[in-house]
Amino acid sequence: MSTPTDAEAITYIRAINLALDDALAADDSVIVFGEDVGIPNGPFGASKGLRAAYGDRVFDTPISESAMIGAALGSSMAGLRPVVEVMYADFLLVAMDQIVNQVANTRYVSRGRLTAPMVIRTQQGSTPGSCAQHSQSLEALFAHIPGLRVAVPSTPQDAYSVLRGAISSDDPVMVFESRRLYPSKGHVRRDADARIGVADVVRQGSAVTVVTWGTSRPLCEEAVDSLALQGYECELIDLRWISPWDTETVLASAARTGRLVVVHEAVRNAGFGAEVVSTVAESLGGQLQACRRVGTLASPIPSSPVLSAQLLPSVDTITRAILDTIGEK
Amino acid sequence: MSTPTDAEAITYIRAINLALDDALAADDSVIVFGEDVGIPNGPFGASKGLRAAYGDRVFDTPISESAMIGAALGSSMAGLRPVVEVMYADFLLVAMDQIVNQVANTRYVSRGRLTAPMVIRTQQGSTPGSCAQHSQSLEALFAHIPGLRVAVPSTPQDAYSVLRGAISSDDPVMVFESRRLYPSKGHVRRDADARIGVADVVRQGSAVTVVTWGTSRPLCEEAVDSLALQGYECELIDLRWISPWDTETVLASAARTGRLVVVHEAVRNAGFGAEVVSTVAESLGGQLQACRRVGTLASPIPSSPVLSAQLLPSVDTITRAILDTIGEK
Amino acid sequence: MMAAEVDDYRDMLRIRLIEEELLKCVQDGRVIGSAHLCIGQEAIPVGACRALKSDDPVVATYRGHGWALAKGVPPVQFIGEVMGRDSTLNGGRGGSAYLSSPDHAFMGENSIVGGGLPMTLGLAMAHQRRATGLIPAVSIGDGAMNQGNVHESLNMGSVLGIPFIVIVENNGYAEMTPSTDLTATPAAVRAAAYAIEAIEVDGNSASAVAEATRRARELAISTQRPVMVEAHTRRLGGHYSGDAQAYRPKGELEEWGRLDPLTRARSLLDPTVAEATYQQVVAEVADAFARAAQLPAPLEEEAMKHVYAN
Amino acid sequence: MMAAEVDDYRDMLRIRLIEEELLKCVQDGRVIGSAHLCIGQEAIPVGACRALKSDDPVVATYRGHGWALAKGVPPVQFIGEVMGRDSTLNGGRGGSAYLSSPDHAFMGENSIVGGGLPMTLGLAMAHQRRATGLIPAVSIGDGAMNQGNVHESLNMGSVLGIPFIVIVENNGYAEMTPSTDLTATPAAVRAAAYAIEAIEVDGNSASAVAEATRRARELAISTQRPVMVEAHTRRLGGHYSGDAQAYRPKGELEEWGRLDPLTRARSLLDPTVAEATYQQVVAEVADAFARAAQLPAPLEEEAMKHVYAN
Ligand SMILES: Cc1ncc(C[n+]2csc(CCOP(=O)(O)OP(=O)(O)O)c2C)c(N)n1
Ligand SMILES: Cc1ncc(C[n+]2csc(CCOP(=O)(O)OP(=O)(O)O)c2C)c(N)n1
Ligand SMILES: [Mg+2]
Ligand SMILES: [Mg+2]
Repeated sequence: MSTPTDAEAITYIRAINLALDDALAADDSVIVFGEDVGIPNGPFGASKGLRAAYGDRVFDTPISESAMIGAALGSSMAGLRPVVEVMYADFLLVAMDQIVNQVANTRYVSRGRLTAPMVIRTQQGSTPGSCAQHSQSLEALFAHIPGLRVAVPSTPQDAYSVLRGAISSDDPVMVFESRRLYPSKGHVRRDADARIGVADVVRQGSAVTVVTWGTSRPLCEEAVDSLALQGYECELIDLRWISPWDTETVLASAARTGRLVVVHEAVRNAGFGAEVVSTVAESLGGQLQACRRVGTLASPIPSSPVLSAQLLPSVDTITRAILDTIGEK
Repeated sequence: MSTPTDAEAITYIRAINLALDDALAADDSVIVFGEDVGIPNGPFGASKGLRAAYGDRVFDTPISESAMIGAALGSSMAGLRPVVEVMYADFLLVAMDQIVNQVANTRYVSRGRLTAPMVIRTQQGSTPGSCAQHSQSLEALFAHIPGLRVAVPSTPQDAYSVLRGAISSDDPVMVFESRRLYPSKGHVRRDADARIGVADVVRQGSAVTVVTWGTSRPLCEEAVDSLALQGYECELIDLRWISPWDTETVLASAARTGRLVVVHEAVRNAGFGAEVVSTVAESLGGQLQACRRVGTLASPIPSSPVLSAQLLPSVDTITRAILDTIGEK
Repeated sequence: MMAAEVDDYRDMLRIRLIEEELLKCVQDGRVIGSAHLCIGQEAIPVGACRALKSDDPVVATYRGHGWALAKGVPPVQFIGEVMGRDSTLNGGRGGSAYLSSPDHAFMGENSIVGGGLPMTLGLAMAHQRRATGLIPAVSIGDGAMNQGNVHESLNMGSVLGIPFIVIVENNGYAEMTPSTDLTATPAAVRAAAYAIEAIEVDGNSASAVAEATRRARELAISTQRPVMVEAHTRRLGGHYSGDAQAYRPKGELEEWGRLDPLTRARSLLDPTVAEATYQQVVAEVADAFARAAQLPAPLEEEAMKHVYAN
Repeated sequence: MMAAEVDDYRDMLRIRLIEEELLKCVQDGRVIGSAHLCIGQEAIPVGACRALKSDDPVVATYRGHGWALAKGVPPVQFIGEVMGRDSTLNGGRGGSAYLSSPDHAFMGENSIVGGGLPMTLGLAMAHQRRATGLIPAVSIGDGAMNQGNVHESLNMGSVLGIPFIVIVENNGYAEMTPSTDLTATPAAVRAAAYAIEAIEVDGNSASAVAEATRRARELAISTQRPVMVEAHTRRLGGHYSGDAQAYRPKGELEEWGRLDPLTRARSLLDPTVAEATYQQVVAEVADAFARAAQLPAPLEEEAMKHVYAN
């Protein structure tokens, strides 16, 4: 396959494709599978060309997510490094036992004698017209489970680096990609830092700390950039990983600003934003002068974009939350 | 069946049994089913005598939790009020799609034309020797899902009232009981307030607000009572319900005390305690002088009680967290 | 007999023309999102709903437009729902892939493969206990036979003695992969694993499907168990509206097209009657789209309603 | 032949005596928690492991003590693990119901019904790709046949051509409910739904199980698919250590007891050899318990180790 030069901007989905390609080339023990992943090149094209290039190391499976996750688990226990694709995060739910009761316990219960160096790739979030069963952002459910690593990349570079880092990791990693951002473009350096759990400080500022990840990052950039024009300098941090997450960077920033806004597309209530706010509140006590969470309102996502727009985070709701924290003393 | 007089103390599990009995007697549309629920009287005795009393309205199912939840969903859509028992909360995970993608969406997506007035009863928590797949406290996963109601009762009275309230509710309710507390005794008034989402203020005090639910309540009582002897008057609130939860009571208390400790047995990281802390922090801003969460450390639960004791909340860790918040200015 | 054949043709044609227009709507932006069309499979919902009682509850998949229409959901409201309007179905909440209309005993599409089976078991449980005499039916794809929830529901229905009908629409593909690559044995063979009856039928003939469903309904009642109907058909379009179908073997679409159930249904009719029917449905569908387009947009302030009872 | 029969008796007896003592341990508090014993089913793990290669990975259920011991896990460490000591297996993390010993190709018990099937498929996938020549085996109960993950794994193994062995221990019960009330058809009948071979065997004869497993292993290799062994047996104790078994029909235990595989195995031996073997195992087991009791308690400061790689 032709590979992009570092100077060329590529799409998020192409960055995933490239990461899989590079991982397959680098390590014989990597296998890639899922529904329509092999011969049809992947439902979203993530595995385009890989079957042709790597033969049966890239293959299709029946619509059986529990068996798929188990296949990844067992093969990782026996020396392979499987990357299994689950088409939509919503479908993780049919395989939840395998992820939580099986994969996550492997290393701990065996005292490190068994390991599960596997990756579950999926994509999530609402796109206009997608129904309640194809729109959820579910990362919080997995961040609560000890033994799992969870990443939520939002740029082509991070999509590439996170996936390479995930495949090299000796722990099971769940990568939540963003379907909405698949067509977005950016430069990808294949030798960029792929360390797990390191946040990206997207903008520096002293007025307020804004923490985000995944699909919400572009909205936050827009909000923060337009507030900058109004003289409010916000610090914008993209966590990239929520398990583990970069508490150090966030705490240091919040200690400086005393104000915190956390933004994610997942339902606000009991979302991972609560963990970020709580961690900061526990650490800063009364020094945390104001905080807000922005997330999807507590509702399933309706298909109609007119309705879903009322529920999902927007540049507007993010901007208001930021101004709210600045207004408060 | 013989029914206890209000003066007689009964066990938590007997209170559940009584609630099921009373609900079956009160409403013909109630059915009760699950694994070993009918003829064997329930794995923990929750349905003792009910098969004999109510015939095939109480019945056994195969070990097929997805089909069980679906059976409850469909029958509730068609006019019944099913109560399905899932033996351990850990097993909810094999039926997660049915709960999240099916049950929770029913009312919203149909715009209220279809409803799912069903109850999922389960029990959770660690008991000495129980393995990682039989020890988890999973309420946070469900509190994140719009459309579901979630209760975590901790006393015989609450076990009774919550279950009656759940069965009368027109929404799907998940009741997380506590296996460890099944033998604990208390008085049960069958006409007690069964309103959904109302917290119980267990102790009043002005030094710090302690919020808890489920298996952790007795530990909190012990900690708070011994601190009272040292002159620290803590306000102890048992939420009973975490979806919806009694934000009003908690916010009012925290506004008075300026200090908050949240205690639950679920893993601390991304647990529902984070939602409670965040909600209070958002509301009080810098007035929240100190807060702490106590929960299970981020690890699967080992079978050995020597090890699990290192991970689970204890009177000691709760006491220290409370003193920490008091020590902070 | 002639009347039934005209009805079949008309009802199938209505589905076909509505879906063809919906495909255009997706392409030109009148429908936001995607759609999973049942083009080539219309004989199954039309035939099955002919045999079911009108109150028999039906559960379908994301490929459920034909089922909704065959259950009698009014086209204007149906189209409005797919278009994300404030329809009387779900007011735009369901959309193409997850709509329902309990007024027409259409209990809903389902966008989780196999996800509707467990709820159908439950519907059947309630109708049996309430002695309504109704028999629920659920449609799934051939690929869904490999989902755990389908397996669990069929076994549970069998051992608990719950009558319902499972219609497996074997259309040759699961998304972009040929079904035979995914499933060890055909659906009808699997019925034996659940000790339930199975009927195989030519899914491109509405009358054959109706007859099979009638038998299935009787068997469900007499055996008090689930009954399976495996309807053999061909998906004549993409998996969804945006599917370029590059995976199709050359010539397949042409060959399968010759089995188009609509062509066959039309060939059974007197040409004059056929043409008159055709023109009538064309006009009816055009009118339905025109009226659906007039339906108001959903009210923004309603977005948070009905998450809970109150 | 005599030697094999002595071995069978000895290995089954070791499991039996260890479990009988463990039951006492649960009752007197030396084991904290509960235990799911395989009393009456010992011939299955002993027979099967005789036929498997010693490196063939094995996955079991919570009722897996027999499998661990039959795979050669040292009794002292095994007992220590169940007692929650700092054993070389899992240092008390696994306990009775979730222990593993990869050194002995014992990949672990599983406390989720059917939960070990998908991982066995994966183990088999890796061994096939790595051409190790090893064939993984998984044991499940009859009740587990109704879990979705079992269905999915058998189909996927069949269509992808992955060889492994599923041993279904049909012991008459799922917890407190007779299996026949729960499962529409016996396991062996279901094999046809996955186009895989099934072998039924008397699960109370170690030699019969060994022979069946040997055939299954050959079939797995020659067909490159999963193969099922349905072993008919009887659970001679409670579902778990605290089970009062009130649900048992009167006389059942007595009747089933007459089929006790240990009685049968002993009857095949010369009485003197049998008694000598018996005494030897009694002494061995007593010694193992004594030594297990000496194992240190787990180190508190280790409780948080191995959640992640580092
Ligand atoms: C649990 C789950 N896994 C995967 C998908 C994605 N998906 C949607 S349709 C489909 C193919 C289904 O094939 P089949 O059952 O034959 O039905 P058909 O689309 O052919 O009507 C897949 C894999 C899904 N919706 N749900
Ligand atoms: C998913 C799941 N559901 C329920 C249980 C509770 N449970 C443990 S063992 C058991 C019975 C299993 O019966 P069977 O498969 O026949 O195995 P046996 O215990 O007879 O060996 C049940 C229901 C569980 N562990 N996991
Ligand atoms: Mg299909
Ligand atoms: Mg059994």
